Amino acid sequence: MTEVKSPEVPAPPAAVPAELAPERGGWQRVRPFLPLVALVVAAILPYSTVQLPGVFEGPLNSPGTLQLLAVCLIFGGLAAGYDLLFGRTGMLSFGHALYFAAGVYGTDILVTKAGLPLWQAALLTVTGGTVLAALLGAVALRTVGIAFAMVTLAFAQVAAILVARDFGGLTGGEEGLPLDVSGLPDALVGVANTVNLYWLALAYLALVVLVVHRVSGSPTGRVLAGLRDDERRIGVLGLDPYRYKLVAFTLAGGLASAGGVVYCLIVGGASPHITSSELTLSLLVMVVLGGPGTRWGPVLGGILYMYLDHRLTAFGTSDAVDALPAVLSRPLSQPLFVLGTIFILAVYFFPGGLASLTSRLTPLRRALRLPSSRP
Amino acid sequence: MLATRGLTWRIGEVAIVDGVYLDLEPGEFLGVIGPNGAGKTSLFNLITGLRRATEGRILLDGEDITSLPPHRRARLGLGRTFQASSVFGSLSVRENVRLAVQAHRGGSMKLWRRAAADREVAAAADAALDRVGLSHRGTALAGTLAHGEKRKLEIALLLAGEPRVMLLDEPMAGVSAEDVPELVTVIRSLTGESGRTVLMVEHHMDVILELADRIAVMHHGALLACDTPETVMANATVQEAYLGESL
Amino acid sequence: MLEPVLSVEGLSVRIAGLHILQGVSFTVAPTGVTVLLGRNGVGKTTTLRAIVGLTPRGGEVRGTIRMGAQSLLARPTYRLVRGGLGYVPEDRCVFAGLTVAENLRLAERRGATPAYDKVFALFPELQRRARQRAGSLSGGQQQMLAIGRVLLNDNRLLLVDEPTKGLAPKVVTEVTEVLERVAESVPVLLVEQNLAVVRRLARDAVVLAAGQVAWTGDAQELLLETALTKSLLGVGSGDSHHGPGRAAAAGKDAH
Amino acid sequence: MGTVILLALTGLGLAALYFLVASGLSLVFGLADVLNFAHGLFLGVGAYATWWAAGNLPGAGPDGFGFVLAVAFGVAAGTLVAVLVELVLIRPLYSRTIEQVLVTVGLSLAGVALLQATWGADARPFPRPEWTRGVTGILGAQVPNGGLLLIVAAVLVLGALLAFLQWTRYGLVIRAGVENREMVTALGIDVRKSFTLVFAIGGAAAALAGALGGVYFGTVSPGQGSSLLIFAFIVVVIGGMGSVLGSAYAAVAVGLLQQFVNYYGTSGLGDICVVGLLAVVLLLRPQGIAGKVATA
Amino acid sequence: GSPQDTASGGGDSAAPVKVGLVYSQSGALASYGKQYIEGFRAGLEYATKGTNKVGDRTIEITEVDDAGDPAKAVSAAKDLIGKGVKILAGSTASGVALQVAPIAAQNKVLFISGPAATDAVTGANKYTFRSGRQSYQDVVTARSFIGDPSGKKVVVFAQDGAFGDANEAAVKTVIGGAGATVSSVRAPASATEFTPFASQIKAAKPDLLFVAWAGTTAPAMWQTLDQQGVLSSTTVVTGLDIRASWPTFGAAGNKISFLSHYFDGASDTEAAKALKAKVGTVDLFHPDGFAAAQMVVRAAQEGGDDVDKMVTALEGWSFDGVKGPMTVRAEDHALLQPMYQAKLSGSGTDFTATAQKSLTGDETAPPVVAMKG
Ligand SMILES: Nc1ncnc2c1ncn2[C@@H]1O[C@H](COP(=O)(O)OP(=O)(O)OP(=O)(O)O)[C@@H](O)[C@H]1O
Ligand SMILES: Nc1ncnc2c1ncn2[C@@H]1O[C@H](COP(=O)(O)OP(=O)(O)OP(=O)(O)O)[C@@H](O)[C@H]1O
Ligand SMILES: [Mg+2]
Ligand SMILES: [Mg+2]
Repeated sequence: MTEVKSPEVPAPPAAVPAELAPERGGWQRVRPFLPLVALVVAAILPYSTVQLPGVFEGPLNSPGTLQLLAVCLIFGGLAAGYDLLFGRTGMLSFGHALYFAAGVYGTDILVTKAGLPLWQAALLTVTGGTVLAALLGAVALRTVGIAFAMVTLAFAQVAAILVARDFGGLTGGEEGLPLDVSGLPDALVGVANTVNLYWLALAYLALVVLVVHRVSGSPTGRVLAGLRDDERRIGVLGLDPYRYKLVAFTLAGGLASAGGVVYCLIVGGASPHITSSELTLSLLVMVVLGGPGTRWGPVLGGILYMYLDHRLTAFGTSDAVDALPAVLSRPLSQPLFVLGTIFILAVYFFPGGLASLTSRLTPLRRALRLPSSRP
Repeated sequence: MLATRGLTWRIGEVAIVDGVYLDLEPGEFLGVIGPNGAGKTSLFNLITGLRRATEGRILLDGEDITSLPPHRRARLGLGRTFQASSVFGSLSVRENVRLAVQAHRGGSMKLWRRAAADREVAAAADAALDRVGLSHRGTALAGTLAHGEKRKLEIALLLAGEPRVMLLDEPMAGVSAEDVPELVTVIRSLTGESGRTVLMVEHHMDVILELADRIAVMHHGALLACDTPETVMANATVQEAYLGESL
Repeated sequence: MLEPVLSVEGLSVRIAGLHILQGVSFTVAPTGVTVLLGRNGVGKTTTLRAIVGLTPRGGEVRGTIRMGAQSLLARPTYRLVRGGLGYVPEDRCVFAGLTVAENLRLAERRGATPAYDKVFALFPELQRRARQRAGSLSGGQQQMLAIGRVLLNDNRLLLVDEPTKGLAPKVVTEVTEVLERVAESVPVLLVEQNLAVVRRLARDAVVLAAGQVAWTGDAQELLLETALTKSLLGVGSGDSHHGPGRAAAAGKDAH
Repeated sequence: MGTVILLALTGLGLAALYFLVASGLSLVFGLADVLNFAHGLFLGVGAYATWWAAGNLPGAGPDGFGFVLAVAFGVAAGTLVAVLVELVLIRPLYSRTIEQVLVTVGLSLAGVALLQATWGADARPFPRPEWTRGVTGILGAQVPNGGLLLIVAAVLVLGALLAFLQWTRYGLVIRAGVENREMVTALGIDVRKSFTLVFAIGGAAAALAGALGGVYFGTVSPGQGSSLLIFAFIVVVIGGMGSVLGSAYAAVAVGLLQQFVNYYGTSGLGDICVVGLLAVVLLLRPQGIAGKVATA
Repeated sequence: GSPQDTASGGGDSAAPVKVGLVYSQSGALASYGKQYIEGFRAGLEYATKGTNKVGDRTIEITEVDDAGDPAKAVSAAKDLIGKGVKILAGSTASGVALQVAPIAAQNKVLFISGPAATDAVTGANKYTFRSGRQSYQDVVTARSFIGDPSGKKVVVFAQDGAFGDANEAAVKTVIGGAGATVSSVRAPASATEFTPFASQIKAAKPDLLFVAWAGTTAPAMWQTLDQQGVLSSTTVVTGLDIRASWPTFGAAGNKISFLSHYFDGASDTEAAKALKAKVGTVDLFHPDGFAAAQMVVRAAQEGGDDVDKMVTALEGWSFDGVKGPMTVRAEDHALLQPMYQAKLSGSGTDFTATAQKSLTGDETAPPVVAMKG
């Protein structure tokens, strides 16, 4: 190679985007409908009273379970949106939390402090978040690689500081800002209505998956995939890399802030830790955990991550753990310890993320099919 | 068609490209030769906008493109291949070419249409692959191609863009002996068919002699000579500086 | 005939599902140049990389490769190289971020005195550009650096992958002469598609086709037999593309 | 006048702390190309090991030679952990940068949680020589000795690292290795050893920073390392990846900026300025103050 | 089953009283949480005379860890409510308390906030109570350190954010209201170097310095104030944190006048004895847990399963807690309780706090706020 690869951007283990891969085989014909099936199943889930001991506290339709699922779904969507940047385009942003936080705080402040009706607040927030992404992206994208990552981080940090500063009591500083539900439609208030929040979250996830899927399968998606490999080449082919990256960045930002709106409703308020760089980092982890550049990987990664994040606290305090000798029970009762350990193990046991599991099973499948195909 | 006016690129004190004046007629085929490090690739980088000239101007159809970014120049019909193959390693060979076609057809900023659905693009891409004889590798990941195969893909990407002016940086590099004539035909047909203007760097003398209407010789960044093959080959300095005594 | 310096037996390489080499066997004589021929994608590079133990991750290598008594397989590359196996890769792989001087310095070894004078005698350009970043060297200059780097130490066997690729005819001649001089002291296994260079250097030839050895024997013979070369390499040694004289540079160029 | 001097010197003290944290990070980040989020963990290990040694290690103690011994122990522990991490976790993942990020993130989470599980969430008083609590009068400014200690340490570390990069070939080997590991081995160099070494040094630097940080804060708590990390990252990036000297400049800039803005401006403005500085530097000079241009 | 239906609290008299405790078992505030739960258990035993029953109904406690994260706390709260829990308590962190309170109101369950000190919990809504003290009560106690505030110069040194704002505001009304001139020096909570702020404070030459600082950087802060001679130049008042933090004050410890929510030996009530008997050394947040348990038992006794009855039962209720006589103020559910002035003495790792003066609940009563929800 005559040109030095810019050493910085850790381009994700790039798979051919599923959408761009050549289609063949009967299986492929069923495939497009599977997401629909999944969606329907998820949608009617709240009507079942199945108990999954150990997996969920209560039956599937209990508010606690639905609440947990709703949060997981949101983060599934967020991860998928973030993957549009990272997995599909190879842009490593450390500031994605900003746009999510913008969504959460935007809604919260507009509803609680400005007393706007929800739909207006939501509309304003998403537009605002998207515009913000467009503006900051326009600046940050003048750099590439780690520099880009750090500039985005810088922007997010400023936001975090401002939130913590609690200017004019707008954000409630480190105590956060509970959402004033008096103005909200009743269907979204109260434990009994948790299911509606769940459906909302599901809708959000579906939306994000659809958008990401369509976009990465679109001509633009093709360009983004190209950008991930060789930006210079894209330029010489007559396309403006900057423009496409900005589109991806803005789109991802918009999706994130939309997620923020829903999250704000689900949690019923905003708290500053969602502005932290850790959140972006965990998005990154979700994507890698699931498999960058794949359709379902990031979604699964996000859901799994959040599920663990919430459930491990329960696990830590469970009797099973307490029964163990102190050497084990002490660390195990630290949720973060377990979570961290899981990441590490995941890297070695599913390189390429959850999504790669299927592909790593194919040899097996083929092996099973072979005898039948040979008369 | 394409012209450079005292094109110069300095790094510090050294002039890598040194006051180059070129004039290409439409449909002309200009071969560029010169010792390693003469500045041929650098010249290409200047013309295609990957590097900014420190002095001089570049004219395309008489209009000044010196300060345009690469993609704007490409839109004006300027296409190139790279000396170091740079293809989209994580995309299939076919996707590589489709991307190029699509870039050329314009309107790539479609977020909702299915790219795969565009039959025209697909067809054009396959045609381009056929011409360089890579159809059989269509589904392979470009990153895993052997060196020679990558060279062919490079050319396919160029074809897909249907440029009016083509800059080829050592297209024959590493292409195995038997495929050379085939590629030569491809390149010739390119120019023949629609009067495309070509600028080709090649150390592969007989290919140059076969294709070029005129030959430009670069040395230490400057234009040593620019004339018909016969005269250039006869030129003593060229003999001495470039060809050396043969094996 | 003398004990071969390198012997490859039943070498088989799979990468990403592709069965690239399917039982390749040949030997390299202890003196002179043995040339490895074949068209794009047959696996010349793959063979060399298998010998120095640089098969990409996920690739599996079978068979035996021995240098004198010791088996090379399953020994880390850096040991093989320290053991006197010099490798000049196809794409040069100079360290673009480092200066020319730094690139050379990397090749220095404890205990051995690097033969800078020799290298700079061969490639004065390198001395002149010592402080330039290798990434900004022209294609040809990089090739010189890649060869020079290996010549700093003395080796028991050199593996050279398409060294004249991308070189101006004049430089091709120079490099060829360099290799010729080197070959006087060290045996060389050379991958080369420029038949003029082959004619000038090679004593033995190994021709790969379809993942297997299609022909081995005396290189000069091979080149004389137009029919043979045509069937094996798809070109007549005498035809315009590879005829002697000015067209010497034909074909094989750069990156 | 007194104030300015005071602010300047304490600012330098802060800068020294940042540099100590950043130096190891910068080395690992710039040379081994590993975004090491576990660096905070190395810090924590160093700090806790020192704290533990001062209490329990025979011969070690809160002051005098005992303290030196304690710190030495802490540094040793940090180094050991770093080496283990590199051998066991990172080594299989070179050229898979993004998985490395995942692993180091996992490490930082798990490691900090482990510290907390072992020694509790509360800050522990850190054993340190009496004199580090005192102040020295310089031109009418009461400069805390702790800060001065940091400055001295930082200068020494800087010198040591520069010497390492200058006089040994390792810097070179690793820079080349990041570009193309295969070729380095093809030149007969065992590149893996060099990477381990870099991690060892990074870990040592981090551990030292952890110990001295403990002296500076007067306490040690599980999260301490991670909380310093973000500024360290900023410093590394402003300075230019892998350029230790650059990190030094950047640290000084950041430290002083923060200190003076915090005094003359409103609170919180200091941090914003630093972050602003980061953005500006990167936009004007993406490779950082002392970084090299990435592409030809 | 329909997605809307949630389990209903067993109406019959023998069914257990379900109580959900959502507090920090892990995370930064884990040790606060630990004290809280110990206190709660002791309190429960004390209030039920060891039977752990009200009437013939056993009190069934479910503990959930919120790791200090409001999102987790909210999930937990919803889960518990879904399972028919009518009484929630806990919330170690202010952020958590503020987000759980509305949930309680929306679903008409009783919520008794724990150590969370934010004033905003007081008067949050009809269903929300508190079992601990609030920032304002700290400040009122602080005031008692300067006899007559009028004409005095007071500086507040607080970290950015809601906690700091609350304290600054409180000082302005309490001490400023009484004629002192109050100015403030604020610093980011993340600050690691405090010299600039110390210099600013010193420049202000206050008669009283009120410091509201929480977090791991506190020791560095105190050391700097000490080194820059602030501590010796004026009366410095701050809240006394948990025992574990005492040694971190180092030399500074002896130069500071502490206002204290509670420390071992601050009071000598029956409850205190009972608590001490259970947990050995009593610490800052044991009383909060203890009081919470007392309030839970009271609510269950008087209210049965009717939350509104519980609320009326608690409003205006006075009882003898660990700290002494406490009163749940009817108007805004503030918990009026004694506060203390303390001194730290000792060195190295063993410090002891001694009470200088204790103020009654009425002396430290915060102003009544209007009930928001
Ligand atoms: N970024 C750069 N910095 C410094 N020198 C450079 C840079 N880019 C190119 N050069 C120098 O400019 C000269 C011309 O380089 P160029 O690649 O154009 O040569 P070339 O004519 O293409 O040679 P070849 O036929 O070997 O590819 C070389 O000496 C090279 O070292
Ligand atoms: N990493 C890889 N993954 C998959 N296939 C590979 C990989 N590397 C090489 N191949 C395939 O192996 C075959 C042989 O490659 P190799 O580079 O050895 O050919 P070659 O003889 O050196 O060709 P050339 O003359 O162009 O250098 C090619 O078809 C190539 O596509
Ligand atoms: Mg060139
Ligand atoms: Mg090859």
